[in-house]
Amino acid sequence: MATVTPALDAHGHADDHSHGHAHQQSFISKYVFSQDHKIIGIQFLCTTLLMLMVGGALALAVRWQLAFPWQNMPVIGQLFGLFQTEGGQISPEFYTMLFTMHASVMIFLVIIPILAGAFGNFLIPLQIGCDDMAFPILNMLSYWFMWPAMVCFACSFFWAGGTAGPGNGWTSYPLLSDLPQAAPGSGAPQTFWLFGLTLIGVSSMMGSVNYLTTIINMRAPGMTLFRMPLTIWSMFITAILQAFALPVLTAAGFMLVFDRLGTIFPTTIHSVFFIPANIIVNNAEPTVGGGQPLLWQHLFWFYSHPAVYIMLLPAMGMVSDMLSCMCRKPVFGYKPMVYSLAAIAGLGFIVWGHHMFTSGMNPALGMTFMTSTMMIALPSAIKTFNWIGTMWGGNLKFNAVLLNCAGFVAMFIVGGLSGIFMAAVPVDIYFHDTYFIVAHFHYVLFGSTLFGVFGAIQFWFPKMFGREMNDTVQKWHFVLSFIGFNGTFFPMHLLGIAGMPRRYADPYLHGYLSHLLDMNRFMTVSAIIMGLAQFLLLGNFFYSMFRGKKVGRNPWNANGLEWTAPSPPGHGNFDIAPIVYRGPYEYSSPESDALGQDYILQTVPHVAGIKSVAHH
Amino acid sequence: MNQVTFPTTEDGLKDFMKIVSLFAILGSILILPGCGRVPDFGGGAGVVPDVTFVTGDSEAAVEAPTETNETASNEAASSGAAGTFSGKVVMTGAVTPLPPLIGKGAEVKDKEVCAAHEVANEKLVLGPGNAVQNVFIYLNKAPKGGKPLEVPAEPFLFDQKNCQFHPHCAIVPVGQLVKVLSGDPIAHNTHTNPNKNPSVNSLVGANDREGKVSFTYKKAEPTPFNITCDFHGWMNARQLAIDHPYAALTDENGSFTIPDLPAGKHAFIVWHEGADGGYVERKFEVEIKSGETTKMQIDYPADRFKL
Amino acid sequence: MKKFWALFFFFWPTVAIYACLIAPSRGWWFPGPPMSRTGVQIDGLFYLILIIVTITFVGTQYALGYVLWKGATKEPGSKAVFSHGSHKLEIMWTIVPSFVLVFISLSQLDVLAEIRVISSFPKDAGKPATKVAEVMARQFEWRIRYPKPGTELTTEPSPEDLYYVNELHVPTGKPVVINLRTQDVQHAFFAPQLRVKQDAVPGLVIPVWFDIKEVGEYDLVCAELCGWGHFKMKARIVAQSQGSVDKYLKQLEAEQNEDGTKAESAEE
Amino acid sequence: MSRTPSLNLLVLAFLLSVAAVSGCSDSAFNTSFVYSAGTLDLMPEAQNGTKDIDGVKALLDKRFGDPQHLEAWLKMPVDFGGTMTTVGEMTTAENGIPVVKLDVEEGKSLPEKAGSIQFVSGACAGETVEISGWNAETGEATLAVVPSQSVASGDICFVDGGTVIQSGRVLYMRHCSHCHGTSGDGNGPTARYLTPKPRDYRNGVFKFTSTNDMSKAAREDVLRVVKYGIPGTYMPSFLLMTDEEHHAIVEYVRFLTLRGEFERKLVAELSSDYSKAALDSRLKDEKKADILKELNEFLADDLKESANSLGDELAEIWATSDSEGALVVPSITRIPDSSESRRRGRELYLSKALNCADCHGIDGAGNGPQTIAFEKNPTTSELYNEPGLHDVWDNLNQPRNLQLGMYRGGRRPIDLFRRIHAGIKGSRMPSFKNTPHEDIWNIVNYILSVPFETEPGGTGIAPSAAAAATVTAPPAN
Repeated sequence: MATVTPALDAHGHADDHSHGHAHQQSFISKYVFSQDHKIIGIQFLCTTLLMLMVGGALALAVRWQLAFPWQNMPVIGQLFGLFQTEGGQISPEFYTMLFTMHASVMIFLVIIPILAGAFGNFLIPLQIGCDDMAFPILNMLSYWFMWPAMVCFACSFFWAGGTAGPGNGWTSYPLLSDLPQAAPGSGAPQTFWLFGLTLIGVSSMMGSVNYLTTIINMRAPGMTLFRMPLTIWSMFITAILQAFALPVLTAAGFMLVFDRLGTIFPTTIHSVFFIPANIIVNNAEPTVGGGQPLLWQHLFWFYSHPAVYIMLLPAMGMVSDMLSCMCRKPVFGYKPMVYSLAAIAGLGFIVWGHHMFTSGMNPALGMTFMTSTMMIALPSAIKTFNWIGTMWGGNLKFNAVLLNCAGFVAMFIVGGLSGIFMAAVPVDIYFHDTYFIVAHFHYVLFGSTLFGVFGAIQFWFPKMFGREMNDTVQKWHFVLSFIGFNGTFFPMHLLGIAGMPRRYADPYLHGYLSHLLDMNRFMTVSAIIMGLAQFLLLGNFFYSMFRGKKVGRNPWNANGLEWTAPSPPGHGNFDIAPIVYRGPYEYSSPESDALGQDYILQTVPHVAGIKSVAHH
Repeated sequence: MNQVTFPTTEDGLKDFMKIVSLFAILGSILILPGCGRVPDFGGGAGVVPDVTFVTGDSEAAVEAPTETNETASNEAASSGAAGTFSGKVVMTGAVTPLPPLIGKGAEVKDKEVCAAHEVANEKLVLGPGNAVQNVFIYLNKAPKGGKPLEVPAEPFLFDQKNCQFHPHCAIVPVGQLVKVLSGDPIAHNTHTNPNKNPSVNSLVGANDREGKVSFTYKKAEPTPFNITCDFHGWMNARQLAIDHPYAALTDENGSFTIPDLPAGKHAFIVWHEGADGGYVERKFEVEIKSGETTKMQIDYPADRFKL
Repeated sequence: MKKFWALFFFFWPTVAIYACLIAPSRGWWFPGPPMSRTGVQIDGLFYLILIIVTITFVGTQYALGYVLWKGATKEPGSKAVFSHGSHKLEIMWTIVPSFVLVFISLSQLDVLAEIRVISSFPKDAGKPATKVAEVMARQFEWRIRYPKPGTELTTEPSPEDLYYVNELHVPTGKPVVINLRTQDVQHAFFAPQLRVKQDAVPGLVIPVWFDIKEVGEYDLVCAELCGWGHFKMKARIVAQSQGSVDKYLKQLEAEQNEDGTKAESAEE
Repeated sequence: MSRTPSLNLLVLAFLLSVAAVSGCSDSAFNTSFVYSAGTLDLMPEAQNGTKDIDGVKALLDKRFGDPQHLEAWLKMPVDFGGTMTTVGEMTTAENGIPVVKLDVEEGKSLPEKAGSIQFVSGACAGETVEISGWNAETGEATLAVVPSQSVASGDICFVDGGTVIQSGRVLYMRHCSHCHGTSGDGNGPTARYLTPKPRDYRNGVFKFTSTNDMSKAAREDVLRVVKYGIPGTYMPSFLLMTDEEHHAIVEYVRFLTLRGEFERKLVAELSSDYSKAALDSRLKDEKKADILKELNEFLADDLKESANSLGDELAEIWATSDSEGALVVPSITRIPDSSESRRRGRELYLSKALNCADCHGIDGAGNGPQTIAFEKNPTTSELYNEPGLHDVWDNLNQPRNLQLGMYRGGRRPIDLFRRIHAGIKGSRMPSFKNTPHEDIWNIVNYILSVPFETEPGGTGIAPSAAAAATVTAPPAN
């Protein structure tokens, strides 16, 4: 009994001796090159939040061009002093670089690292009740490998004075990305970009190996697989996805690099994996080779489609945790949630072809990919229904965490449903590479994942810093982001239906699109609102880090193991090695009633004794 | 039973964050009118420029040129006071004559024609006592009281033989017909690179003796310009188009004569293709006395010559 | 305040649906009715999916709003329902969607086959549809190559071919095939009003067929990022009667063999 | 103490929105025309002149203005838009508002609608006045306001002047400037990635013209390039613009070209004596003060005069180039395309008398001996760094590979005839105007058959179409 009291203490005061091990560490080894999963997680979090703002700025520049084509660009136009004699207008090739880098930054430097890197690192050991990751040094490296990657991206973007940079889209299809003369920035910048990509791959690969090992081997006694929080399940499955999909991308990346080096060392390295013969680009000599550009698309999407789920599953898991806590109610259908996660991951490997319906791929393949893609909507649907089921009849706490989770569900529904249009090949033939696609994946990646992340940041903030974030500001942030987001991206569906192709610097050249200018202006304004709103998050984040209200171990009165540790947990996390007696979602259960509260920590042993004590 | 307590915020924090968030909206709303006025943007494609019509020239300026010409000719008619300027150009310092461009039978393009004879390097042609041939001596502007230019009726024949232009250097009055001939059984193309006149780039057929290619210079050139044949990179010639009679080219003895100069001070340009930057002298001051011949030697320091 | 948030989640899907409802009247919808047979089919399938999706959207979004509303109106201190879920429900909402999804995907197959499978390309009066032209995409324009009138289109150029740029003339009322290829990087042949889209892949010659119902001019744009000038690839498909197409080609042939002296004599 | 971070955040948000808004202010990023390298090589005094004496820059700007305020120099052969009229008589309506009777020269007609008139000559030259009432038949314009000065009859004024050049500027900035540059210097932001480089109009040279070798480009030629693009380069086709748009762009290109060429001519007047280099060498035996005095005199009278005569010259050559006379017209119709004619064509192609193979190679692959020879820059007579032929823009400019079947100046027989007859201006391709037209036609027939030869450098007899694969599969050189 006595042993569990500190863990029970709802407004618990962090005990000093829990920090015992931390004393002899120097600042560097403690906060910079730290091997402590918590510090690494927080490092990931801060880095990715910073990158989020960078990617956002790039996005706003793109929006600017679409709303005010060929007008001088504020902020960024002035920052780089671009094209003075052109009146500071964005030049078309710079536009291609803007959207390319926006996607690259957001996908590889924000969403993937913030989920797996930040929350995966911080939560896995805490939630499965071990003192650290299986391979702390590997863990540290996985963070520090992000930096060379960022340097590479920076090089590729600022090569030749800020207006170079890969302009081939984040998918960088050959030949555009393969022949240096094919496009501005297809030279050195594209190579840098590919190296950056590879380094990111290395970083996530280190991470996923670590997560897998830790989750399999280091769970606390009693933490059976089906007692794991869904966060852990999602991280586990994500790690599997990464471990299997990444090598393909890395291989493809190197094939492309070799093709490209061919133009530099024609005699030594001269592969032509993706280069067909007799292609004349930019007045250069006709190409020699018998390569096939479609090969890249297959390899790339074999990674990048699973990658979409890498960017989504962890958010799903975390949202399940937060929802059940904020509704004071068990997750509705825990096992179906787990199975559907697994199903999504499994199917995720056999649907990549739906990115290539118009690519001239064999129609028979198209049919199979269509069916598998349709099927992947099923587990997603199940999860959605379960989330709603979780909220149903719950004792809802209307704070920003709940709102962000509800936002997540709402946006995920839209993203999921719009996906069905694209899964159907004939309809996709029309929608392929229009703004409908853009709308779809922004609803999934921003609408779902980021709103989930916004919630998660606030939810686990107390565990990270021992202080809480300001809820009012988070609500403001939520409502502004939500309105701004929908204002920006919902109209994109309509643009797509109107047939507006992606990646057009000036769609209004074309008669059938010219009337869409006003709508684009509206979207840009919404985007600016959304962008400014993010300053609230940052402000609140850093303000609360130092000035937020101090809280105890379990401010949310949640069940998970992490809440039995001090806030913030010292080196080694738990002051008593936790023993797990039940699943993480036993809110408002009879047992908890017995304790006279609506939650019961996983570590509380269900001995009859407790009940009897309660009865006296 | 202990209720779950959710965070309550200190007021200070609360209202400051409210201000900021209001600001987020305000800022973005500011941007709307700011950028709504698309046509008013500085630069960019949207601006409709305003157009003002200009005649460009003030009346005085328009008449000016004709007027001066008249005066020039009038005075020339009236004033008889004129003298002659003659002399020779000599290269001073250590001089090494240039080797021929192409030796007899050398391995060059169209050797059967171009290497049939030795092709001398005419960039520097020296006469006895290091006298320099092909030096241009001229006034850059018609002097007050000078004679008008009389344009010879017969055309100036510009020949080429054995992949070499003949003559290598020439002074061509503005308005005189230039006929390009060829004595070679192969094609040449005559490519002029003047500064003020339009450039000619025309094929000269094999053994073209009647000069199908012909042209005239409409404007005086500040300096002699280069004429090349793109088929035979080594071929080049120099010509000076000029609109007054006061110009001379040194002969094989390096000597020259410019007659009928109005009395008074004159500043001659002394120009040679080998000289660094072209000019041997930018302003060679000469005092011309009426009825006399002013003889002078112009020194051409060897170190000014650049290969 | 709780109620406000619940209403907020009722409110936004309502706005979204309203936006979609007024969209067609505002021109935020398809660029005109489908002008080809496959276009009609594609639109049909789109509306089929749209209906299913709209029902699901409304259902789920309002369900979300509803549970939030219930939570908001719950009197404070009351206990949450303790439930780990329901098997019946799980099975129900697994079976139903799977049927719907399978139905959707099956409904697509024949149209897909007709559009893409070469063996099932439509016949024109028994014979395979005529290849009217080769469309060669390049950065950043569409180069069109017609066969000399009265001859067949050869895969590789022949001396007498007729060339034009950014304007493709095709006969109406019957299926026609074009050879789609690219001179440099990947492009995509996208005719919005015809609902036709096909990538032009370097190294491949891809036949694309469509039939245009009405005489008129239809946009032709590029839908695959092909470099900085991607958006500049503005072209049009001119659908005419067979007669006027022949006339056009005759005239094009005349222009192509223009030797500069006819114009002269015409003036004199 | 809980205020300090809040203040920082406020400042941040404030700066952000201010930056955003300031980006939209009218003054930011005014577009400007750049001056040519030649101008910038002149000694500063020559560029800028003095307070009351115009330097090169002032002389240029007064006649062409800047992208926000274009000057329409009347003598330039450019259709600036609007109708030129002369004031007949000026009456005053009872309400004191003046009514101007405008006469248009014969042949021209007054526009249906009119919004404003701009006086070009007379007391209120340069003044633009709104029109409240307009009668297209009589040409009576009721002015909305009273002009500042008195309007005398005979004053020249434009009705709705400058409309064409305005829309030309707008279209140019949207479609062209990112490659060709705001000032037509072929140096826009995109240009650096392109081969061949976008045309620099300022030499007044256009390569592919229908006019004879000594003429400039006709409007028609520029129009053809805009409409059909240049195969094998990044110049795309702008076919789908309206005729008005095409016209506006062509006129604006002419405007930029004339501006550039006028600048070059001004510089040519000064460069030999007043360039920075000349100054250095002159300072050896002259005093700076004397040079400046001399310069100012030169600027004050000589250059001021020549500015006008130069303008006239320009106007004349560009106007005549646009006339029938300048057009290259074959004296005989095309020789029918026969194997005999092609064989003859190939003989001529290889003959020493015409030397085609020197550059284009014996099998037409554009790899003749000249392409590996180092050549001199004709003006500086210094060797170029890389072997091969160079154009007047000093760009490497290799002869066309005739096997590709890509004809930049157009693929019609007449186009090829003109390429040969007039040469390619600005490039090393000379004019063959003295070659008999019959021979030229034979060569044209041969060249058109090259892509379809069975084996490279063959007899030029076209095989059956099936064997024509050489178009897309030329032998890699």
